[in-house]
Amino acid sequence: MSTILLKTEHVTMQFGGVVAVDDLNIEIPEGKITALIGPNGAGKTTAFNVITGGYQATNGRVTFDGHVIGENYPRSKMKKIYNGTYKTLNEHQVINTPDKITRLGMARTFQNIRLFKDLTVFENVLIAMHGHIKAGMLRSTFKLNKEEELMMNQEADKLLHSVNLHMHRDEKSSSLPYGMQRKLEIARALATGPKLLLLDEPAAGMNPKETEELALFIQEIKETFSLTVFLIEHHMDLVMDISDKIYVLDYGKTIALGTANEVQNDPAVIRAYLGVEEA
Amino acid sequence: MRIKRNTLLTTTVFALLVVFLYWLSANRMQNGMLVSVLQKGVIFALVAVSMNLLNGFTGLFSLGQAGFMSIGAYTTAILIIPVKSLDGVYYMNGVHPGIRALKMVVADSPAFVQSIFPFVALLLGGLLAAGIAAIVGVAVLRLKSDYLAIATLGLSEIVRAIFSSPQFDQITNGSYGLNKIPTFPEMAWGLIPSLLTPFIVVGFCVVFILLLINSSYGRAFKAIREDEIAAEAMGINLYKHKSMSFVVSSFFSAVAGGLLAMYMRSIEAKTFSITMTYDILLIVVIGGIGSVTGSILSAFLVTIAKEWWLRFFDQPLFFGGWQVPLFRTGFRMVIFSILLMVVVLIYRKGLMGSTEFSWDRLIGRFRRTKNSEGGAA
Amino acid sequence: MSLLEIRDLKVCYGGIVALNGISFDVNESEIVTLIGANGAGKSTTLRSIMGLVPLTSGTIFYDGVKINGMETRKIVEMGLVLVPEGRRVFPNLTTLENLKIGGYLQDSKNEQKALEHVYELFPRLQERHWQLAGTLSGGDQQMLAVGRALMANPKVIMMDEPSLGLAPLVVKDIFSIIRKINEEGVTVLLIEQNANVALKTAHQGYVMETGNITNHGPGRELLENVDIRSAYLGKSK
Amino acid sequence: MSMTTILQHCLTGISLGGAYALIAIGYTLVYGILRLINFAHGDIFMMAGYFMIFALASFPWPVAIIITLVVTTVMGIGIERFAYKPLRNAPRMSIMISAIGVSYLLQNLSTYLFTAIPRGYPELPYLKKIYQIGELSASFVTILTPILTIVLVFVLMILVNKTKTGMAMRATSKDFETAKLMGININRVVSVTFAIGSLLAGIGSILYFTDRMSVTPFSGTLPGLKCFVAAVFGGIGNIPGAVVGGFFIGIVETLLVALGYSTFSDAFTFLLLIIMLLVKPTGLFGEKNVEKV
Repeated sequence: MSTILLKTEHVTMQFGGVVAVDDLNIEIPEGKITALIGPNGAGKTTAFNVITGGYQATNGRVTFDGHVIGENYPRSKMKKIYNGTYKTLNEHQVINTPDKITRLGMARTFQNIRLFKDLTVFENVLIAMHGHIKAGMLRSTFKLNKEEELMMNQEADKLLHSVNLHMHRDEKSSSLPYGMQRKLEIARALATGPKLLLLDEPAAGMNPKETEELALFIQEIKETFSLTVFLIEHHMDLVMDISDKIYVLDYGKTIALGTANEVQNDPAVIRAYLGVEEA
Repeated sequence: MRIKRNTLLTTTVFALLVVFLYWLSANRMQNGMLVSVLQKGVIFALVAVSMNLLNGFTGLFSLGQAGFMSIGAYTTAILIIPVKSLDGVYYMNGVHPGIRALKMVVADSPAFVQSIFPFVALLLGGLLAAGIAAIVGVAVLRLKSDYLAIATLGLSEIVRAIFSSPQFDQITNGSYGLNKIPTFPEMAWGLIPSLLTPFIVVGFCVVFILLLINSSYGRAFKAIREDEIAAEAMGINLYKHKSMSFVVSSFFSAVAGGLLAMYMRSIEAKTFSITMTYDILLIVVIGGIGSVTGSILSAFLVTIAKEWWLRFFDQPLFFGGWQVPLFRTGFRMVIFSILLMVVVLIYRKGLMGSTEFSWDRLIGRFRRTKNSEGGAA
Repeated sequence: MSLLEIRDLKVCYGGIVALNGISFDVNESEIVTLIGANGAGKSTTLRSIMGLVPLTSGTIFYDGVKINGMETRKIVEMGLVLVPEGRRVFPNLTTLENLKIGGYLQDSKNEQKALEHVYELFPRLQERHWQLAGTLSGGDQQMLAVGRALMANPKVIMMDEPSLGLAPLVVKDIFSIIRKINEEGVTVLLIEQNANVALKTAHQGYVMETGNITNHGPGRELLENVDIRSAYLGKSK
Repeated sequence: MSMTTILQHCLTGISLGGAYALIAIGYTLVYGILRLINFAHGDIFMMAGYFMIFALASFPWPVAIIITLVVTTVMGIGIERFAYKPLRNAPRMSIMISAIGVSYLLQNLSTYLFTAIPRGYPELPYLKKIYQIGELSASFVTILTPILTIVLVFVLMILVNKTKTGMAMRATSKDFETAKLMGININRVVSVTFAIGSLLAGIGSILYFTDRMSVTPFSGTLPGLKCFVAAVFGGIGNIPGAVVGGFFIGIVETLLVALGYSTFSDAFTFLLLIIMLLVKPTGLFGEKNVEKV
C-alpha cells in the first residue's frame, strides 16, 4: 500500500445554481499516475481549480501531503479581503491561495497554455523558482544573494537540459512551436520543486505522434523527479497508456474508478461518452 | 570582446556627459534654457521610469503618480525652506510651531549635517510616500485594471485636496503654496556643483530600479504582468509583489517630486493635478511601455521639444508679410496631443517597445543602413 | 450541388493547428453530424463557417456563394445560423426578448410568424416568456437557444453540442425537435459528443480526430461499421 | 444653519446632481458595452459648453441648443470611430491610454482654440428667471434640471427596455459574439451608445454651465471623474444606478461646500469611490459577475 499524497473529501463546488463538482472523493497514491477523465463540461477543470486553490470549495476538504490545504463547511460564508489573503470566519475553514499551495509542493499546468509569453524560456523557468527565494527584495536587488542566484541559474539550466529545451534557452517563449510550449509549461511547473504535478489536458491540440512522445515524456519525468502525477486528458490513448488509476467524472459526480481496461469497458462510462443506446 | 566594447562605449558616453555637465555648470548663464530643460528632463525621467515600473513591468495601470510626487515635493519643501524665510512663506496663517522647532534644530547642527540635510529631506519624502503607498495598497491593489486606474487617480486627488485645504494651512500653507525653496544643493563639499545634483540623484535611483527589474523580484513582477493566474500558480504571492512594486514606484515618484520642488523653487497643489499624471503617461507611452531606456529617452525628448524646440509653434510666424495661420499660443500642445494619438493608434510600441537600448542593436542598425546604401549605389 | 461546401478548411490559432484542411458537404434538407472527441476541432469548424474565426486557408461555399471573409451578420442574413456551444442565451433578457433578438433581421410580420412557429415547437417557452433567460433551467435554455436561432427563418441551422450537460431525458427531447425541424425542410449541421444519438439521427456523419476528418458515411452505417468507441475512449489494450 | 438654508442647499444639490446624473449615464452605457472608462467623456461635456457659447452668438436659443446637441453627438460618435474602434481587440491598457489621449487632445485643442481664460457662458433669460417658493428662491434651471433628468431617464429606460435597438444594446453588453450571431451590427450598437451618452452629456452641459457662468478647457475634468464615480457607485452598467449616484454625489458635494469643507468636496467623491469598491465592488445596483479561471 502506498501512501496517499492528495485526498479530497466530499468536495462540492457550486456556481450560483449550478453544481459543477458534486461530492468528489479522490485519493491520489504517491508515485503513481492518476487520471481524471469525463465528457466535456463534467467538472474536471473545476475540480483542478479547487485542488490548486483557485476556487474555494463550497463544501469539503482537500488534504495534501499531511496539510489540510482547503476546508469548508456549509453555511460558513467566505470573504476575500484582498488579493491573496482571506479572512477566516469559521474555525473549520482553511483557505490557501494558489501560490502557497504551490510552495507546499503542488504544481500545475493549464489547459490553454499560460506561459509568460514575452519572457525567454530561461526566465520562465527562473520565475517558477522565485517562490522559494530566501533573500528579500533589497538583498536581491543589490545582488547580495549571489550564491542563491547562482544556484537558481544552475538549477534552471539543468532542468532545461534534462527536458531538452536548452538550445532554446534565450528565445522568447511564445516563439517556440506549440509542442515545445507544452513541454516548457511542464518544465516550468517542475521548477517549483513539486511532489505532485497536475497536468490539465497536456495533449490538447497535439497529433497522435506528439501525443505518444508526450506519454513517454511524462513517464520519464515522473521517474527522474520522483513525482506523483495527476492529469486531466481527453486523448484517451494517452490516458489509457500511462495511468495507473482513472477516475471518470460526469455531471460533477464520480461514475467510475479503476484501471484503464476496467474503465473502458464500464457501461456507465460508455454511456457517458457515447450517449445512451436508444434515443 | 563585444562586452568589452559595449562597456567601453557606455563609459565613454557617461564620461563625456559628465564633462559636458561640468562645462555647462561653468557656462550656465549663457545656456539657461538648456540647463533648465535638461534638469526638468532628468526629473521627469525618474517619474516616468517609476511609473513604468508599475504600469509597464508589473502591469498595474496606476494613475497616482502626481499624488505621490506631491507628497515628496511638499515634504522636501517644508523641510528645506530656510528658517529665515519661514515668516515670508507662511505670511498668511503662520507656521506650525513643530516645523519651526525642527528647523531650528537643523540650523544649529554641524555643517556636515546641514550639507546632507536636503538629501535626507528627499529620502524622508520618499519614505513617507512609500509608507502611504503600503497602507493604501492594501485597499486599492485588489482592484483590477481600470478600477485601479480610477482609484489611484482619485487617491492623487485626495492628496491634493488635503495639501490645499485650509485645515492644514500651518503646514502646507493651503492654497498659497510654498515658495523660497532652495535650489539643488552642492555635493561633496562643492566638488560637484549643484547643477549636477539632480542628474546624480536620478542616476542612483534609475540604477536601483534597473537592478530591481533585473533581479528575481523584477522577474516576478514581469510574470504578474504577463499572466497573474500563472504567476500565482508558480508560487508568487500576488499581493506581496504588487505591493512591493507600488511602494517602490511611489518612493521614487516622491523623490522626483522633491527634486521638482527644488527645481521650481515654488510649488502649489495645483501643480500636481491630473494633467501632470497624463503628461508622465505620455512620456511613458512615447518611450515604450516596459522600457526603462525608452522612458528616459522620451522624458528628455518630450521635455526639450515641449519647452524649447517646439516653442515656435506658439509664436506667430511670418513669411515676408504673410502670417502663417495656426501658429499661436497653444498650438504646440495640440501638435503634442496629436503626436500622442498617433503613437497610441499607429506606433503602439513607442520609441523602444518593451526592449532596452543596446549598443549591439544601434551598431547593427547603423551597419544595415550603410549596407543598404552601398547596395543601392 | 450541396447547400454547404467546405473545401480545405485550415485554421491555426497562434502556433496550434486547429483544423488541418478539412473538406465536407452538407446537402439540402439533410441532417449532417460531425462527431469526435473534445479538441478534435468541431467547434472551430462551425465558428469559422460563421466568420467568428479567421481562416488560414480554404473556402466555404453556401448556396453557391463564397462566404468566407463575410461579416457574420451578412451570413445570418443569408439564412445560415449557429446555436453556440453552452447555449449562450442572454441572461439579462427575458425569454421573449431572447427570441425577438434571434429575429433581429426579420421584419415584424415574419417575426410574428416565426414566433408562433417557435411557440408551437416549444410550448414551454411561451409559458415562460416573461422569465429572465438566466433563471431558466439548462434544458429550457437549450430549447431557447434553438428557438432563438429558428427566429431567423434559417435555411441551415448549425448546432454546437446541444446535449452538453443535459439530462438524458432532455437530450431525447432535443433530438426529437431536431428531427422535426429537419422534416420542416431546414438543413441541420450538428456537432455532438453523444455519438450514438447523433449518428442515429443524422443522414450523413463525419468523424473528426485532431483537426482531420478520418471517416465518413451515412449515419447508421458509420455507427455500425466504425469503431467509434476508440475515437472517444482510446484503443483497447 | 437654518432649515431654509439647508433646504436651499439641498435644492442646489439636487440640481447639480441632475446634471451629474446625465453625464454619469454616458459613462455607464459605454462601460456596459465596451468595458471602457471613457476618460474623454468629461471633455465632450466641456466642448459642448463651448459649442453652446458659439452657437448662441449667432443663432436664436432654440436653434443654438439643437446645433449644440447635434455637434456634441456627432463628436462622440466620431471619437469612438477614430480612437476606440481600431483598438477594440487590443489590450485593455491601450484603449484606456487612447481614451486619456483623446481627453488630453480635447483639452489642448480647446485651449488653443478658445484660450485658457474662462469664457462667460451666455445667459438664457428663461432659464435664469428666479422663482420664489415660500422662503426658497431658485432659478428656473435649478428646478428644471432634476425634472428634465427624470424625464430623460424615463425616455431612455423605455428606449433601452422596449425597443429593438435597446434590446440589441443589452444583448451586446452581455455577449459580443452571440450578439453577432443574431445578426446585430455591433459597430452600429456601439455608435448608438456613444450617441446617446454624448447627447445626454450635451444636455447636462447646458444645464450645468447655465448655473456656473463660465467654461474653461479644464471644466470637464473633475465633473467627468465625479460622474464616473457616480456610475461606479450606482453599479456600473446600470442606468438608474448612475442616476442615484449622480444625485447622491451632487447633494453631498453641495452640502460639504455649504459646511465650509469645499476643498474636501472633491476628495470626498474619490473617498466614496474607494470605500465603495472595497465594500461592494459591484456598486449599489450592479450585478455580480462570477470570474472564471
